[in-house]
Amino acid sequence: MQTHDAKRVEIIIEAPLERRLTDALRAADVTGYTVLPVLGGSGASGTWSREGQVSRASGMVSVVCLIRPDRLDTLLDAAFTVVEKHIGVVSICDAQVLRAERF
Amino acid sequence: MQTHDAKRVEIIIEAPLERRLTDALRAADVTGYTVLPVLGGSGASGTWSREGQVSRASGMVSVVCLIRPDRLDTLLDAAFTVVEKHIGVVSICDAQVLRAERF
Amino acid sequence: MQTHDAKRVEIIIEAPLERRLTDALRAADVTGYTVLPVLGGSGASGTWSREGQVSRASGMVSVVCLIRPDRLDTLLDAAFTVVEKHIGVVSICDAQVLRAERF
Amino acid sequence: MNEILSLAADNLISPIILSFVLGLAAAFARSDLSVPEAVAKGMSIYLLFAIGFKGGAGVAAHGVDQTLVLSLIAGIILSFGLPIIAFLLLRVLTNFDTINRAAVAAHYGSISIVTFVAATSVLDGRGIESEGYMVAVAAAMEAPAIISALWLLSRSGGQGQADSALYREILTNGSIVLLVGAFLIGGITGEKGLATISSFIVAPFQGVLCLFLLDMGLVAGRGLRESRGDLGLGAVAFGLIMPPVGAAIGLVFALVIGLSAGGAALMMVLSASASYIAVPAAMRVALPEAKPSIYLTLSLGVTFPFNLVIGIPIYVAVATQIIGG
Amino acid sequence: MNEILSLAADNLISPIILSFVLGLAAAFARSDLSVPEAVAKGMSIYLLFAIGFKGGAGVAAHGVDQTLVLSLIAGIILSFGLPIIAFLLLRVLTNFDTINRAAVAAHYGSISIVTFVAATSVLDGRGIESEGYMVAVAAAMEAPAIISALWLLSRSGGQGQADSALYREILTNGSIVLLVGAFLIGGITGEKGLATISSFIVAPFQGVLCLFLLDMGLVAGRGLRESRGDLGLGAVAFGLIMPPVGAAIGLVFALVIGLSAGGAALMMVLSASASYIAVPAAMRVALPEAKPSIYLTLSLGVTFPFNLVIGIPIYVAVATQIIGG
Amino acid sequence: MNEILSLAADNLISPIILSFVLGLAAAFARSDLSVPEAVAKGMSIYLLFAIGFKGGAGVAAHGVDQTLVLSLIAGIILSFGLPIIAFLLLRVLTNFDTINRAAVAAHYGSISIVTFVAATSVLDGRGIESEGYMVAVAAAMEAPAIISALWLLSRSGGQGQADSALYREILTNGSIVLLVGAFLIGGITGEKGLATISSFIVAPFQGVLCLFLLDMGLVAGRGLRESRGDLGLGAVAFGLIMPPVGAAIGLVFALVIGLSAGGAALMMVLSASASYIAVPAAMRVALPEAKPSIYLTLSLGVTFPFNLVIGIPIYVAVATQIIGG
Ligand SMILES: Nc1ncnc2c1ncn2[C@@H]1O[C@H](COP(=O)(O)O)[C@@H](O)[C@H]1O
Ligand SMILES: Nc1ncnc2c1ncn2[C@@H]1O[C@H](COP(=O)(O)O)[C@@H](O)[C@H]1O
Ligand SMILES: Nc1ncnc2c1ncn2[C@@H]1O[C@H](COP(=O)(O)O)[C@@H](O)[C@H]1O
Ligand code: NA
Ligand code: NA
Ligand code: NA
Repeated sequence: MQTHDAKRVEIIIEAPLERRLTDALRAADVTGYTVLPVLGGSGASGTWSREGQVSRASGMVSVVCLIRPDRLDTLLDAAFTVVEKHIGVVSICDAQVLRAERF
Repeated sequence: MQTHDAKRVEIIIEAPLERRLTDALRAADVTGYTVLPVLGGSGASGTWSREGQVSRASGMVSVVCLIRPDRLDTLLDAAFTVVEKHIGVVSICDAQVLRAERF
Repeated sequence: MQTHDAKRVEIIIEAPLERRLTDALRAADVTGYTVLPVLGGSGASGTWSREGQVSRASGMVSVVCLIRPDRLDTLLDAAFTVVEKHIGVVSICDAQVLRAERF
Repeated sequence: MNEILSLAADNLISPIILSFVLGLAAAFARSDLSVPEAVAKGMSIYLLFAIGFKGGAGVAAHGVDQTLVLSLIAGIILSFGLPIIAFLLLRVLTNFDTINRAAVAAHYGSISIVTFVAATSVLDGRGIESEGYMVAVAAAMEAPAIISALWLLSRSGGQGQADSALYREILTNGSIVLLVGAFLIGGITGEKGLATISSFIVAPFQGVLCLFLLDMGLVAGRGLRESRGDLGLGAVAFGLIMPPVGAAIGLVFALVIGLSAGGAALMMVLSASASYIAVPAAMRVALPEAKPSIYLTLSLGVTFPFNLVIGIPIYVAVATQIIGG
Repeated sequence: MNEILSLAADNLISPIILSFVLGLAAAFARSDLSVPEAVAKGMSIYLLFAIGFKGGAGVAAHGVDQTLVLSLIAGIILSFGLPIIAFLLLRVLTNFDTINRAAVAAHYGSISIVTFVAATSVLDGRGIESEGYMVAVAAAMEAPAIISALWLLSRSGGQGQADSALYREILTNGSIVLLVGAFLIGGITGEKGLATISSFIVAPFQGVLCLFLLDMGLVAGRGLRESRGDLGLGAVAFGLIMPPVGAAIGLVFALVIGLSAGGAALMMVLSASASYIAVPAAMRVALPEAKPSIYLTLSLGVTFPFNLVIGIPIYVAVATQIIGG
Repeated sequence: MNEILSLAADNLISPIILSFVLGLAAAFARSDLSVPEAVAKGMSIYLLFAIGFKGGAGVAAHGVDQTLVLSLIAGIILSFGLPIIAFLLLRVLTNFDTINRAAVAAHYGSISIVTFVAATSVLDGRGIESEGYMVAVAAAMEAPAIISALWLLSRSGGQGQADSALYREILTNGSIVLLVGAFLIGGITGEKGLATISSFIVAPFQGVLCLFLLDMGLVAGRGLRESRGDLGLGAVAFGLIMPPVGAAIGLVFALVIGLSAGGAALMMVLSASASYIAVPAAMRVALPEAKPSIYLTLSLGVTFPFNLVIGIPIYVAVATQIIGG
């Protein structure tokens, strides 16, 4: 089956910043992304869990973005403005996608 | 530690189609997959969120499938029959797995 | 934008083992990881779903870990002690990360 | 007329309507207020179980007569027939292609159970009795409209993705199964069963309905905000005209069958309301090219609020005026 | 006998049982009806809190006597002892290997709190009083069976993965902590505390139990469908024989201790029921090679329905017949 | 004094407090007991809706007077002013940098709605009336403290990330919108509206509060365990001293305005309590460098339990003593 090169970017970011991140992505014309829930995690600032939480304050979401390789830097620049000052983990994998016309 | 080549396929598909996708996978003898929830997203057809929704209509799930490289095309063919006419994003990454006998 | 080599490890493991896995990771000095919920799946031991479940017994979680390539084996060894005897799928992808100082 | 207006005003300032308005307002103000998906589903399970059970217990108390069978048949005919009217009306009022017209038509032939629930609570508030089996009629009206709409599409040369798996899914749809199941349980255990659990399914019912409508307001408001532009004036007009048209046809059936004033009002409500749970999911499978921003917004953003705020009091007033309450 | 049958029939057409049957039926019909995980957990928290609190308030009202201590000891002995009987019975009836036999045995020595809750609601319905501290006995019976089963396995040359972390987890298991904690709160705040929150934990209790059993029917039905073939006739026979055997032994203990008829019925129910929350999770850690499709299906798919529908009315009838209610 | 102690003891053995203690204990024992996030959010929606609605219905029943406006103004002044005191106190008691001091100060100027809810339930239990519009004051006090704290920081040469989007988010925050919305609905529909849904929002209220506090105990306990070491003795002292200081200032305002004893007690509670929902989320955006392990632990782990167990009965006692109940 015919596939096309793409990049898979995964941004794990604090939930209160989600809207800022997606606004920044859209402002950079990155309109395709998917948001996944996160249950908990651990990092330099300790361990956390969403269980029983009412506030969004202590929690993260994972934003997954498939994008054409030549658009990657635009995406990273946009994401970086939000992630820079905040807690967030950005990773990029090489990927292949079906139906490149969608990206 | 000894690892083995594999492909990691991620299919983000509309929730009402989930059963059709997994049925198609199993029909193609792809019996190993994991389904992750999705909170929301954005694409050509706009932005959506699962919050407060009762119907499965507007929502997606992410189906992750680790598979031997030589079985990839079988998987993609099976997935494509379902994804073709519907909204869905299919991406493939090169991966390594422990315990290849499981795949 | 400047990126750095890393490995993205994804461990899908039975929920009752989650604490054992993260304890093992921390014992191996792997303090950065994120836990994602899983809705259901299929494998050699059949199909399952979290819907309506009260017990954690039949359910899995996905632990995602970004790590420096040279630390990968430490992580895999730690994870393997837990995964070995139990149901669990471990996959590794090559990745790039922003802000390497965080890893 | 005057009386209708005063009833409408009365209806307007009930906690139920105002909760919906609060949800709408919060969504328009871009508040992050939201009800978790699991809680929304939990409330809908509660409402379906409660309304089904009470309907069944009502039948157990008053006995079954032939009107039940006639009402079920009427419901099925309406669900098959209303999409045809909707389909034609959409051709007149909008420039949607046949696929989108078929999708919308399926929604309006089917029913909205929350609109039904809100109507029963208005009837309760006015002390108007209704036939308990109307919940069974509601269940019977969920699915036929989908078949009807797909047939309309194929007649116009279009083609859906419907297969036997889809029909199976529609008929074993969770909300139908729960509604019918609870109706049967209520019918079997009767008044005695109702007494055991009435402090769960009767007493807090109105309050849960408030929170559920708050959530529906949030979802409807967000949908309206998102899909701004996808609906023209013609489409909005359809969303406001189709309910009274459906209600009028429902009333005729109710009169022919000989339903009570309450039952007739509910038959009108069922005919006037548009699905927003079962049919949208079926449409994603059967007509993936149809736009949710059209059918969902019309059903949830235009017709639902219209029925809730203006429609229901009118239907109740008309039914009681004609049949006598 | 006749009376027992009529009680069983009575039991059968209660909203609680029928809700469970509805769930089963929906699962078999492959309906997509489902209760969100969070809602199911929320309901189980509610039920544990309510039953624990009411038990504690009951003790506060009637005072503590030495029977409490004796009952706790009896419960612990039963939980240690019943797995031995189950282990032997499984060798006779099935060809499971020792690991699966040990895993199943652990489930049957432990208890199912929903079965207990359903039994208290049957007692309530018949106006039969029972000792409030039976919920403490229930809590005490959750864990010992696991130790016992692992010991049986090691005696047979097998080896589990149990470590001190596991024992810690079992003892601080959420359901035990909540049950015991609510029991203590009920005991400390007494009738006055109960009065403050009785419209939350008493009035809607039966209704919540209905929805919870609907969910359990769905889960049990899906499990039965999935694991078709993993259970032979012998295993099913075990799932039906072990409960009355356990109940009979529980009855003997109850008579020796001198429990009331209601208390004896509950002791029988605890002995007859099999865990499906705490023990399965412990088994995934301790005996990963044991098959959930065996132990979960037996516990939730065979024994639970048996106790719910047939077992409980029989145990209650026998206890009242022998002790006098 | 004696009376205060006996009231405190009374307060201590209420199901509400003990549920919180149970949650704390379970967390310290590392139990896996947990309330799903969706259920916790669902309960908080219920509590906000109920308390807002009842407040509004209370205003509808007793009418509006100028004290409402004065109380709102007082609340806003307090919310602006208390962070200044907190900021200074923190400089004396701790060695936190200005960013963390500003973040903590924002929390203490704002309010904790659950502390408020717990206080109203104590007042209810003692039959002490209070002004219904105090819930509006609570809403008014949520946000100003954030502005005040950011101003304090900028005066000390620091710099937050606050922008207009943040202020918009704070003002349209879900809990403020729901509280104010429900207050308005209660005010519009009045006693009649309350009657329709009182078996939902009044009867089970205390029970839901118990389970919610159980959850808060779990979250607070886990937070305390995680952040051991981040709080020094000085910080803990701040968490215990700031509430009575705030309460005293709140009392002065209440006396000047002429609130009833119940209203004064609530004003004290609002001033004494510290936010743990809205402000922490705002701080993640505005002051990402501030440590949640400091501000959340202080607010939820130190001040909340203090107010719940010791503070509220004292504030109520003092208010009734001075104003006369
Ligand atoms: N190396 C990592 N891999 C995956 N997730 C991480 C990693 N480091 C941090 N995270 C996530 O980011 C959150 C905040 O990280 P930190 O700021 O380091 O405490 C953690 O709780 C994790 O959810
Ligand atoms: N490039 C992308 N990367 C990640 N997810 C995407 C992408 N494009 C679409 N999606 C997901 O697929 C859904 C439907 O996409 P669309 O059909 O383009 O509206 C979106 O709401 C996203 O959840
Ligand atoms: N090849 C695979 N790809 C993704 N997930 C898998 C795969 N195999 C197994 N899993 C997950 O691991 C669980 C247990 O697998 P198994 O032990 O093979 O039944 C499954 O239910 C899936 O959630
Ligand atoms: Na209709
Ligand atoms: Na047992
Ligand atoms: Na305050």
